[in-house]
Amino acid sequence: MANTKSKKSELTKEKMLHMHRLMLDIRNFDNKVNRLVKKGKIPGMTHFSIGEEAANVGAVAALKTGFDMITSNHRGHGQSIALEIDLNGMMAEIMGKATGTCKGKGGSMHIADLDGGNLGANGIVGGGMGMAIGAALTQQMKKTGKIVVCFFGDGACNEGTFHETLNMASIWKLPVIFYSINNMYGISTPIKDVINIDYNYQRASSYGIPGHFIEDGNDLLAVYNKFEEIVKYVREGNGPVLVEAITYRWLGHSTSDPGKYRTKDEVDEWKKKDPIARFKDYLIENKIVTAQEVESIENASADAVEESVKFALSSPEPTLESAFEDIFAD
Amino acid sequence: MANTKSKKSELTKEKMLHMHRLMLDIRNFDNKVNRLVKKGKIPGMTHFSIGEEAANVGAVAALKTGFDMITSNHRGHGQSIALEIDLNGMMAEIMGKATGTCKGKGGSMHIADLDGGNLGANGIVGGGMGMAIGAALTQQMKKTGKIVVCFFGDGACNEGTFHETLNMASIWKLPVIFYSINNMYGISTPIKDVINIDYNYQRASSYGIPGHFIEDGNDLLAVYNKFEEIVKYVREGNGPVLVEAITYRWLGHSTSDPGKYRTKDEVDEWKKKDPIARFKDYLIENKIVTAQEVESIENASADAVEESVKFALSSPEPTLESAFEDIFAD
Amino acid sequence: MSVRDAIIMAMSEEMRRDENVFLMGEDVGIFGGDFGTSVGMLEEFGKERVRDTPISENAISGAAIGAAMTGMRPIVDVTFMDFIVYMMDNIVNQAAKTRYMFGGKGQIPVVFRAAAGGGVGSAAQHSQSLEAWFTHIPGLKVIAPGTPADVKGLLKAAVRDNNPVIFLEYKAQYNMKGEVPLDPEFVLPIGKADIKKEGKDVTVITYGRMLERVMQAAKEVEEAEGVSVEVVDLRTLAPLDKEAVINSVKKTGKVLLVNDAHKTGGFIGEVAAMIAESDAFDFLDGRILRLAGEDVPIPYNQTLESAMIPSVERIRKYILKLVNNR
Amino acid sequence: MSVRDAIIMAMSEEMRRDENVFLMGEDVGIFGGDFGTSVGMLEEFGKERVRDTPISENAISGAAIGAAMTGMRPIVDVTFMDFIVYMMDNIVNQAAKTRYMFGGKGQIPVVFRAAAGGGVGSAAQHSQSLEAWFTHIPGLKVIAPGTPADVKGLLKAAVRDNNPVIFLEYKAQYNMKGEVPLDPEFVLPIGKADIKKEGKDVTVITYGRMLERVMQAAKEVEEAEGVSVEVVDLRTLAPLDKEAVINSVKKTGKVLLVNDAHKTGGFIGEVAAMIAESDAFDFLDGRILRLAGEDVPIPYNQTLESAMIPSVERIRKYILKLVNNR
Ligand SMILES: Cc1ncc(C[n+]2csc(CCOP(=O)(O)OP(=O)(O)O)c2C)c(N)n1
Ligand SMILES: Cc1ncc(C[n+]2csc(CCOP(=O)(O)OP(=O)(O)O)c2C)c(N)n1
Ligand SMILES: [Mg+2]
Ligand SMILES: [Mg+2]
Repeated sequence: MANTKSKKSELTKEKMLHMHRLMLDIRNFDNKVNRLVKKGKIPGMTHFSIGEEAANVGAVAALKTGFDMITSNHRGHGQSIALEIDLNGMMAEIMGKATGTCKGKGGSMHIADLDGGNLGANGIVGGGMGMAIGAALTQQMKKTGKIVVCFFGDGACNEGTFHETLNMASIWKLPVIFYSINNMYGISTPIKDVINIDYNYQRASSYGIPGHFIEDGNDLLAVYNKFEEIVKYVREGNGPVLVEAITYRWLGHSTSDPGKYRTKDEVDEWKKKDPIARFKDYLIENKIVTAQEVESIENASADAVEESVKFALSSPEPTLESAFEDIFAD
Repeated sequence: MANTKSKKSELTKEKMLHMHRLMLDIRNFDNKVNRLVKKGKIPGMTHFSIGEEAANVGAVAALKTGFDMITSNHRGHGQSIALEIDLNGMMAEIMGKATGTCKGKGGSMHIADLDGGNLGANGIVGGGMGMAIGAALTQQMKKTGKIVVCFFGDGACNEGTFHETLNMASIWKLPVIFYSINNMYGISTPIKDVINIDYNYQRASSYGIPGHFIEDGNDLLAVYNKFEEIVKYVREGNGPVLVEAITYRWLGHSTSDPGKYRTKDEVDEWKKKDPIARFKDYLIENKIVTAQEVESIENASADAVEESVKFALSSPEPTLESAFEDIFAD
Repeated sequence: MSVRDAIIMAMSEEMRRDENVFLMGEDVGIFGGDFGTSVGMLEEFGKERVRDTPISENAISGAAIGAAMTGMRPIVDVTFMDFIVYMMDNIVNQAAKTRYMFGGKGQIPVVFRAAAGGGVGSAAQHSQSLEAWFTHIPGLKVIAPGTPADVKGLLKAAVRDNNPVIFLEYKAQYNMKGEVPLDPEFVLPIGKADIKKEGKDVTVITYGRMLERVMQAAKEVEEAEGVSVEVVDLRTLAPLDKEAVINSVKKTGKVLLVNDAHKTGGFIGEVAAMIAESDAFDFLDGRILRLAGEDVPIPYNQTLESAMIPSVERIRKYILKLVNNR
Repeated sequence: MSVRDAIIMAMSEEMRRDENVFLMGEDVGIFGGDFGTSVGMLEEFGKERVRDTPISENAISGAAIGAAMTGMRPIVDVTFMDFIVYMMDNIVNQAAKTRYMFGGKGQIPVVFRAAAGGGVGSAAQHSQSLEAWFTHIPGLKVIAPGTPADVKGLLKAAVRDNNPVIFLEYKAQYNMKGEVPLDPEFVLPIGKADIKKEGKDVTVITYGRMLERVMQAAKEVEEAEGVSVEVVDLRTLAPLDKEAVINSVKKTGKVLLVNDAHKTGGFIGEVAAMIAESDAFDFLDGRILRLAGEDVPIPYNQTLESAMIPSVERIRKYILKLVNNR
């Protein structure tokens, strides 16, 4: 049972395989990083996207890659990879190497890919929301036709910046999609304990904008289809939208999280809703691809991640002088 | 025509006369301050409550004076007077005298009356909202039975603190009434240009709390009756409420305001809805009081304000040393 | 020309020159800015480029930064500097650090124009000079000019700079008058102090609002007591023109620093410390004196308020104290 | 006992002593705090007094202040000090100024516990030491202890103080161990520096995270080179114990100041300026040296990160530089 409620997709086989590959990349990449953290090869705080692959890939896949833009947050691996960042550079960055996306100065929480349209992960909850509306303002003023997707969590919806930026985007009709990935917790805090409504997407009404709900954010095509519709609406100049997708993070909040705030049962229940396994089943059951084809991209993905680790491990450390560079633009 | 839609009030005559007196005090006090500003006797920025008397007095009158609490904002004269602050001290404060409510150190934007339950005006838009929920938290933790009314403007509803404090108050069921006095402008900016919904009270839905609307905030009894109902609800432990009343400020935003953003016609139209004249008519037409009785409190009010000016003018300036005092509590 | 008009001229010239430059903030449009610093600009540039905002300082600063990252060059009217409290994440955690965190990618050309200081009877929440918060943060430039010409030349430089700039204006000095070059290419260098007056007996280092008083005091002690005062106007606080400071101190051996911000933790403390650790120390012939705003919230009463900020008279006294070795 | 346990002990003791004291912040409850500084407290004190909040720093700080004004004594776990950007209005414009603006009425007994500094590989937005922002604001007390015992004694003092206190903890030092008095009445005075080591050749002034390294460096130069170092641990930055600083400088004539915050505008600059304008100046026999965090956003790479903060080795070098008059 493919366990997806989505209507049969009109997507090309290539696109679907590509999306599957990106989900695999996220999964493989983060599993790898997690192992490297445990081995002490990676410092600092790393937040994983495992379990949330469909919510990320489905959204980004509805954009014009390399044209539209996103802002990301602390849990940004999934978004970066969905936007097809160079995995070698990203892995090297997380290992703090000179060849990293940010020359080893940013790390997991600051992965950016300005050329690819990713205006950056962010260590501050809500920190990317202002940037997102500003980037959207530029597109509007310059009439580029580009749109911006602003990624954030469920917990971030209680930051004041959520309120201010949604309102400003609304009154200015900015081409921005506010996208809350609801994994049900902000660190240890259940979202239901910190809002007094069912879902944050309902707050769209405070700003006179549409609020959309993706009940099953682990259903890749459900996410994709909803985003396709929203992207069209926003690109046509109708102003911003707030959308929320339900999903779950399989791992702890960050690298060290005893996880006392949720039960093993709950986690296991969600693992059964694995977005990747489900999409694989869908592809095969609907005879869109063969098991061999899937297997081959599974291998390719695993290899690419292995490759990125090799690249990162063999990359040089940044020089001491480099710490003093890149503060100011000329 | 008394031009009030309110049901005939069950208030005592004394209470009604008292409310009328407080509205007169606000009017007289601010008119006086305005004249003193023009004469150069008062520095700084002063924000007037003229035109908004009913919206202030009607709300405060539903509280237990000297028991419940309020937080106020830059346009706080009306609230302070409604809470029966000592007019002499307030006038002296605005003139910067040693005998002022704040020893001349706070001025118009920082009038406070802690004993009277006024936790203070505030120079920062939204600045009092955090304090309001904190004060309410104390009442809840200490089970005092007191409630807090948090006053702010229409423009303040776009500050992030609005969002954060309403949400926190809601999830904690704090005994606080968020009260937006909508005079249709934030300085020069029409509220309709900076929100994309009709009214801010509608935002209550984002926090799962009741939103109330007082369409005619110049109708004293309408304000009072609505507040009576809300105060009861909040005092019973049902959590916070957001309420909005429509009114209008007759004068400029602050002491120097060329007023280019609104027409004379608009201002004149609103002056016809004078809350004081209307309540006076109501009192007399319904034979609650005689014209003489009203006249006598009119005189008393004018006298009290005159008296406050005399008091203030004859009060000493604060000493230089006093500037260095009162920073820290022991 | 007044400081106010110099600001309007600087912004207008830059907006004519570069279509990416625009102004945003509360009441910058028909109201012409809380301090009248955009009067007439709505008429020339329209609502898109003279952009009124909601009362949402966080969103204002965030939108400005995002627009700057993607090709625009916004100028933000913060109005009272005290309200910058609501912009701290965007300025400090985002704008100042983004380029560095991204390994040198991206740039954020944005100017935050903030009206600092007291002197208008607006009490503690409307009178702060908070430049020291920003000089402490790598990645920000901080400018605090003290004459109408410097305001024009440096505001234009700020707009043309590719980095986030905190630009201090002084609400007490919007009406201050002075000569202002009309040349639209009159741009002053960021990071260069200006010796506003040469002298040989004593160095007074200052910036922003206090420059006017320092100049007056310098003139007075020179005329009355024959003391030759060198006035170093820092103009740019970050980056700081250390060389100009050190050279002047070496020359006179006596130094007084003046700012209107609270003394403790104020920016002149940093300059004093910089001198005390530099080779200029060896040339010092007396303590490094500071004269600054008192360490109290600004009181409302205007007599008290004035007394909290260095006056011409006190500056004069301190200069003489220095010259007479206390 | 570790710093972490000292914090838990201090808070728990105060909460047992006074029912008005409570703890609030993100994930202070079942999670036990981002840095484990409230582990076990939910179990003892319950949800009301170990109060998890939404991710709403503005509301958290505002609620704390309002509760403090009306009779409670909240402790706020800010977690990473960098997030204090969202609390600036409540701390600076409200808590610090309210009593003054109200002419001496009301008081705001609230403690903001903020985890400062780098050292854990969390990059530029999670590594700042921002104490200088707060020492600049009259009305705030700022405390930055460097040993487990001082953490306990001063945190208890902060809770008992009737004013807003910014209390710095160092994320790199939560596991640092030391003796801690178990007496629940062990409370240290706010505003008193502590001479952590007497010496006669040179004074090193520091606080917070750097104390440990300064002590180590002092020990090393003493053993290896026979230099007698006096270590002045400020502990409280505001109010500053000027007397202790000045006396030590007078005694040794040589002074080095060390902090981990960015050098430009860092708090030791203020202390340097204070010395340079005091009568201790006349006792100085050499420049006032500063050693501080570099003026760059903290990089992620841990080798670079470490290099941005004064090391024992560099402190040692600076001490020797002073002793040998460079
Ligand atoms: C302003 C700010 N406050 C707090 C934090 C600490 N923090 C990091 S992630 C996080 C939880 C965020 O929850 P959510 O938005 O739901 O995202 P998720 O981690 O669940 O993906 C918190 C509180 C932060 N980084 N920034
Ligand atoms: C944080 C902050 N931003 C801006 C201001 C400047 N300001 C003072 S009053 C005001 C308008 C407030 O509008 P509203 O809330 O509707 O209150 P009203 O003045 O209309 O009563 C503004 C923008 C301020 N004092 N504080
Ligand atoms: Mg979450
Ligand atoms: Mg209004």
